[in-house]
Amino acid sequence: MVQAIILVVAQTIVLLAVSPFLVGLIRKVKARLQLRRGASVFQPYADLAKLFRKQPVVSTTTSWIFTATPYIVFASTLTAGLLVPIFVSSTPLNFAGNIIALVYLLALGTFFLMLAGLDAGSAFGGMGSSREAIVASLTEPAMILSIFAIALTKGSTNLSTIVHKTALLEGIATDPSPYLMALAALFIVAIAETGRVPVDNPATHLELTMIHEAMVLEYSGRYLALIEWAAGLKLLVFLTLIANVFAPWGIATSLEPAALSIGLAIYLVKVSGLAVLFGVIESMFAKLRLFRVTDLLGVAFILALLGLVFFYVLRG
Amino acid sequence: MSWPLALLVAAPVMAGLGSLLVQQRRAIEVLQCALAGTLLAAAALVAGQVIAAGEVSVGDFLQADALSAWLDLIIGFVGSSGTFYAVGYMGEEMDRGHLSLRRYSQFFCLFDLYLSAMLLGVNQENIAIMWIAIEGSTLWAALLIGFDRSKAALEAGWKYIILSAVGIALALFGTILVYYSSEHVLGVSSEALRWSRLYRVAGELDPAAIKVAFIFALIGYGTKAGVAPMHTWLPDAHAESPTPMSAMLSANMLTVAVYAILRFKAVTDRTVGPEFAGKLIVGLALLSLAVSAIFLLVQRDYKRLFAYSSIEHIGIALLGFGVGGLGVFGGAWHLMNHALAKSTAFYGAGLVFLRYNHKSLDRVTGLLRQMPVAGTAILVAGVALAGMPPFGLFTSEVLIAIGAYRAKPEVTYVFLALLALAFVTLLYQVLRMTLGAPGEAGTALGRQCRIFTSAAVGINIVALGTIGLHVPPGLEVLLASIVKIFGSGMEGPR
Amino acid sequence: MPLLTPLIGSQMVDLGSALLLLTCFAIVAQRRLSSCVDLFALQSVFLALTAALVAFLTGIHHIYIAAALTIVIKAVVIPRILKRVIERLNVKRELQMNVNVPTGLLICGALVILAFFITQPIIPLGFLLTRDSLAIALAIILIGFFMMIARKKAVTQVIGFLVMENGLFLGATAAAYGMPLIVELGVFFDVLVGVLIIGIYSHRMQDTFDSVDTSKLTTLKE
Amino acid sequence: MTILLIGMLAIYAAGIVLPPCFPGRPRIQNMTAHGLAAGAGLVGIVLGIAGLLASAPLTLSLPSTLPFLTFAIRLDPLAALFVLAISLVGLAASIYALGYVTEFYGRASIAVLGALFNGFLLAMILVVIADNGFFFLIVWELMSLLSYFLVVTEHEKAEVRYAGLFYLIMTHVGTAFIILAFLIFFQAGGSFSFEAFRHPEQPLSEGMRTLAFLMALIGFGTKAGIVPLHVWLPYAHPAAPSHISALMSGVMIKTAIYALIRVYFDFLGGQFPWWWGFVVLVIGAVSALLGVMYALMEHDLKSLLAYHSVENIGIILLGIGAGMIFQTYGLTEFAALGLLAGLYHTINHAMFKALLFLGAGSLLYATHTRNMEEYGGLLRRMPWTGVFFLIGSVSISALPPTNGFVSEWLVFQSLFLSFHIPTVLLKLMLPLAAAMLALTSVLALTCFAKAFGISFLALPRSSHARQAEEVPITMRIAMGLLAVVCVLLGLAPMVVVPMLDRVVAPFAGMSIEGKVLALDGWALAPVNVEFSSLSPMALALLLIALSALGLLLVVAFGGLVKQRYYKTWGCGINLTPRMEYTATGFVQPIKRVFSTLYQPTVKLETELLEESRYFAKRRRFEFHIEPVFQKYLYDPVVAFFIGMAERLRVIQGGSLHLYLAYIFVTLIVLLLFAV
Repeated sequence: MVQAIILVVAQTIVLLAVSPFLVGLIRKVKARLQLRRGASVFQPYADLAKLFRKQPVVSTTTSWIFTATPYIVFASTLTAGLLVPIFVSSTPLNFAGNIIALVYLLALGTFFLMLAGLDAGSAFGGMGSSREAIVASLTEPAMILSIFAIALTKGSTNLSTIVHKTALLEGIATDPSPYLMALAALFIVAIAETGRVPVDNPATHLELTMIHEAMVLEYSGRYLALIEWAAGLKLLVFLTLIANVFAPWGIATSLEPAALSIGLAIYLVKVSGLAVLFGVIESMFAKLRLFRVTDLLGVAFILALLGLVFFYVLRG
Repeated sequence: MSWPLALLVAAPVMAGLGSLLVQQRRAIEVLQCALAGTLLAAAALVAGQVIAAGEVSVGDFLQADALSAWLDLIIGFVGSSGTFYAVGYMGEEMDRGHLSLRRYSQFFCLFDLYLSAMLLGVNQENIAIMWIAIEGSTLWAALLIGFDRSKAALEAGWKYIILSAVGIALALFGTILVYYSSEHVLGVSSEALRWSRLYRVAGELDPAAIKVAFIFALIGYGTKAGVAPMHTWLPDAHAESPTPMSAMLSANMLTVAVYAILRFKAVTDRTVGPEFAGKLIVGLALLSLAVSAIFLLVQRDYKRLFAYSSIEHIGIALLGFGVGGLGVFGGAWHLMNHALAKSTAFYGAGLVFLRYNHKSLDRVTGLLRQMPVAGTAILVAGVALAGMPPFGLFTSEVLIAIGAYRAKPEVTYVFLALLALAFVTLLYQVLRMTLGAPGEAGTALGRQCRIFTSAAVGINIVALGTIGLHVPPGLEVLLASIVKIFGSGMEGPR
Repeated sequence: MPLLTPLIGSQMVDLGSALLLLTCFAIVAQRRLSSCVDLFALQSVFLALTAALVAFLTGIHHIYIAAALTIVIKAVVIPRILKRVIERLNVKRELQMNVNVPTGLLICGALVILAFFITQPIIPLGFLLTRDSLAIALAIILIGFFMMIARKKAVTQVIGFLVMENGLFLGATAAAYGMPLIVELGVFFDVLVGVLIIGIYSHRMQDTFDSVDTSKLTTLKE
Repeated sequence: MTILLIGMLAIYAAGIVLPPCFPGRPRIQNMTAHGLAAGAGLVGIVLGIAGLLASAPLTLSLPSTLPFLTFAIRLDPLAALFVLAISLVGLAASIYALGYVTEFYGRASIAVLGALFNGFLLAMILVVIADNGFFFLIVWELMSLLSYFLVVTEHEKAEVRYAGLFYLIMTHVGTAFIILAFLIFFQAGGSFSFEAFRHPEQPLSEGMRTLAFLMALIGFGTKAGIVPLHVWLPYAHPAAPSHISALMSGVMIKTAIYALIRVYFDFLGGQFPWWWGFVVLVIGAVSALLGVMYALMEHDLKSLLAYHSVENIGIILLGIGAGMIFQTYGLTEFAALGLLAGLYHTINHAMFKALLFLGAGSLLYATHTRNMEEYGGLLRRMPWTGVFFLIGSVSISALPPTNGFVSEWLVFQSLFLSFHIPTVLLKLMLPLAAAMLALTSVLALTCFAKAFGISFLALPRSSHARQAEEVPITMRIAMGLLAVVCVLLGLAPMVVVPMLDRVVAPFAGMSIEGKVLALDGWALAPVNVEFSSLSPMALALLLIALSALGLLLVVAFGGLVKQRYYKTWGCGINLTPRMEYTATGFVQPIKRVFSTLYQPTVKLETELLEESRYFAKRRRFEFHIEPVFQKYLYDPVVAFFIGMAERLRVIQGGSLHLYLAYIFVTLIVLLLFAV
């Protein structure tokens, strides 16, 4: 019991600590690829600290939803994060919810962000919310299917179980094709959900292009801080998902200190690697028009479906 | 010797001639109200006696078995409420100066004679005298339909008299044929025309003759019952005759014609088996349903609307009798409920007509707000006629569906489909009339008219509601013995 | 009576019935209203004679009464009424019909055959004496019915109806040896009242439409 | 228990009879009618729970004088569950009505309204406890009729009359199919008692069973509002007074679900060919998706909710359909799970849909309009209603840890178990259904982000909204009650699941309570902990704790700096409601993406200034979406019948000779061919 609590706290701390770093890392990579030196990878920490100290300005038109949202988003994203095994394969919160719960927890955050976007009453917020809506609604089916494709191979929808089994089997159990399909799908989903190029651009503030940024346009001070942090967390959650579900090697399957430390180290390497990959992709592609995004997500859906088909066809 | 039976048949005659003689409004009103009471009481008593004794008679002249008693109840009840209504309605016409005292008393004379003719017809064992009585009712009806001397009324009356005269003539030939084939068995005497005798010896009658006889009877009385394709006079007559008469036409006369058909069917079934008559009746019944459903859809006149609904319901009842077995129960039950509901509907329609002085369906809306009594009458009757619980027509229709399903499932499919169509078309119009905001103002009704008509409507609705979901104990016995008359239905092994 | 054996008797009844049928055809062919009425009267006379003959042969006496009534009502009273109506309406002849005369006659022929065909299985049942008259009665009924469809004037329709009635009566007396008296009387009464009512109606129609061409009565329809 | 039952029925009956006894005293009529209804509701709740816990079903029977009709009542767990749901919603609706009905004083007869209200509730209760086919048909039709009259309470409005008529016609046609289905059972059983339906004398042939299945599906599907038989629903539910809409959407359409389960799992004994379940599954998926799609395009709040009823019925059918498929392949425990999931969602939907309709009613009460574009900023003016509506929205959007999420999660699980099925087609179809369900639920989320956001947030968009005030206490109590129930249903599966298990067990032939609940009830783990698990309570606690953590971080890193209030930046102009995003604008992207379904027609009229063609004086924009089903499915049928009737008018041509000819020809034909 005590052990479980310790693990949970540790996982919380890791998530909170690592997420800004990844944001910084991606920015750095992009800067480099654009031949700029760019800010330090630890800049996001400074930003957060600053934002927490700044005086927040709240629109007079808003209701309590506006001020409550940051906390809800923060909490829901973090909860989602706690359901994913990061450096220990068997998370104590395994029982609290499976991967569907994770998806819907993220949806909870999205829902309140949309409300907040509408609450300020400016056109930008509404625009952001409505765009977020279409993106979310197209990602979700693809996500469910891809997850299911993976769940099948392990006969479980509990992340921890999946990861644990995969890790113990030292590699991919069955033939790789369903996995690859699902991986590709989940990758696209991750890009969309975390609001990255080519779907969304976290760096822009042009009303023509922005989605996530438009929703949170009215936020400032500590509220913005919480939301930024939540965004970082969401990114981390998805990277972790990809890393640990598809390549859980090195994750601690037991609770020896050695295993734990190794697991943590390898985990950091893995997510950093993925972050770099994200950065590269962001620099390679141009942002798509909103109504082209649908095609991309359609591809994701088809991939996930193919993964499923392959699984059954190959298994017979 | 049963006094109530004699009274039942004689009272209308006396009242009618009385009102022709006294020529004085108050007196006529009193007379008619007395008549209404008498009819109700007498019918009830007759029914009671029949329930107790199974069969009652007045010497050689009047006999009543369960089926007759059933008809007595229907005619007696609706007749009495109709008399109330007529007092109110014709009184209003008179107050408005559309009617001289002479014609007023003439109307009631004819009205009562018409009632007694029907009552004579249904309490008669001798099928030839039954024919005479029904022919008599036809003739009185002809005069009543043309009573208001407008062109339309004349036309309707003319069509009615010609068509039903022809029909009734064919029925007579049917009767003659029965006699022709029965006199070998029963001898050349009026015994050979007694229904109960025929029923007993039906087995020995000549099938071929009986078949032809039944066809003639079916078409002949079917014409009077408004069975398609012989129904064509019905909408005109119902629409153009004075409303109290319209109510009596569809509540009583059609029922009596059905009764006549049933008498023949009972004998035919025993002679040639139920399939023969059953098939014919079911076919015509379904045709009637189809025709009525279609014409309900394109109605522009609210009295014609209810007229077509009568065709529909007569069809339903006949279907029940045609399939036999449980259908017979349903059919009889349907006839009674329909009589109540349809007369209620016409009472309402009459009030509307008195107020607006036109029959155009499109111009009538918001009755519930403007004329609560008429609105309620039409709404309740409409819902009942559409076949919705808690009214008996729903239960009877379900029972008939059951009977039909046992006999021939495919009949049930057609039946339910047509029912649904008729439901839609009727309720569409009825709801349009009753709901919504009132249209034109019209002329308000006099106090006396309101009292009498409301009384009539009230009686009917109460009755309709009380017998909706359960058969009163006594009637149960009647229904049971009616079902026994027809033996097993089409589905039953013989 | 020796010279009137049942065989001859039945021959004679058949003859009477045949005459009735003949008059039917005559009426169908006839355009002049007044002569239609006359022919009807004639038919009624034949009918009465046939009935009387049957009564005589079978010794059922109340048929005499029926025969007498026929003479009185159908051969005298009703033709009178009709004549008066015709004079009052001053329509002498009927020019256009729904079915022209030759076709009409052909159809009537067909109807006669039909009648025989239908009554075929029933006839053996009948009394030796009056067998075939049932078929003829049916034929007359159908022809009368057909007349009501074919003719347009109210009067001719009435005549058609009366022809039907004659057919019925023939059926009742000749074929079935007469209905019980009470029935006969009732039937007669009804026929009389019916004709009276029809007469009333045609009067009123004359007043309101100043014509009795019933094909004009088409205002009541869907 | 018998006492409870009789008592409840008696109180409802009193509620029908008493109100008209106080003519001209609307307040007293209101009190008596809805007070009694509330009392009966309370009794009903107790009865329902008792019925669920009872060891043997409670049966009562009253003979009738009509053949085959007995007023038989049977309260088995399935019936008890629905009695419970109906009574709960009924209680809330009655309390709500106490306040809401004051709107109608003088406009409609409160006595009639109240009597009908009680009658409607009574009819629904009887529908679910009836134990005789004939009796069932009677109360079923009564339920339709009474609800019709409630729908047309405001019958001065043409659209209300249209809605009512449409509803009445559809439901009656549905009843015709139900009658046919029952006749099939009757033919085999020789009696209308459900017992005979269950164990017929001679077993039904395969063809007959299939026929019964289809008839029941069409007949009850019409009432439930499955696509494409749903068209009446978005008209009728909004037209009714809101507490009635709550009853109709919340529980009336559920009686159809009850009947479907009764017929399929009880009468047909849960023996199906695989394609039955497949059909139900597909219908469910399509209904769910199309329902929410059309809901998105609605800006009349109540129509929007009505379309969501279609969606949720779809979700319920997904669960049941999955259950049927598993049943076919003898995977009993999964079958039980699917059924349980469906029932769980049925109950949840009853609660939150009723809550939402009551909320919509409060908005209507406060603003006198149903058009969302005229709301806005109401959360500040109507805080309570706002909170309750938010809870409803979160539940219907299936967001954790609410009840909507729990049941939808269970449906997902039962769909995911498809890999146990032998046939590949179904293996693939069920996950696809799951994907459609995912799409559905996220669209629902969007829809309620719109509904809540546009209605309650930002600036008031009209004078109506500006003058809005919080609704009376009774209405708030009612909504609060349902909101609490929603939360509890979500957090306490350990209470709900065993009850549902008692309902399902008889049909599945096994109890799966132990298989669904884990960690002594604190978590759901359908079929085994390995496969999947969910603990709403844990999630709830986590969410709270971590929000607290967020606050803690805030304090830790910056201290609670005092926040400044300032008006929203409107690009340099003062912000006006006209600048806000409209509901129409909000869903525009979705409309565009799915334009193939909506086939939107956009009309833009621009009136330019005389001086220059670059400045518009006035712009008028309107867009409509194609009501596909009505246009291509229903209108043609109506047109056909009317056209046919018009053409057949000649039959009644008015010519006497023609009429005579009819009789003549009939005579000849019959003589020639019938003899």
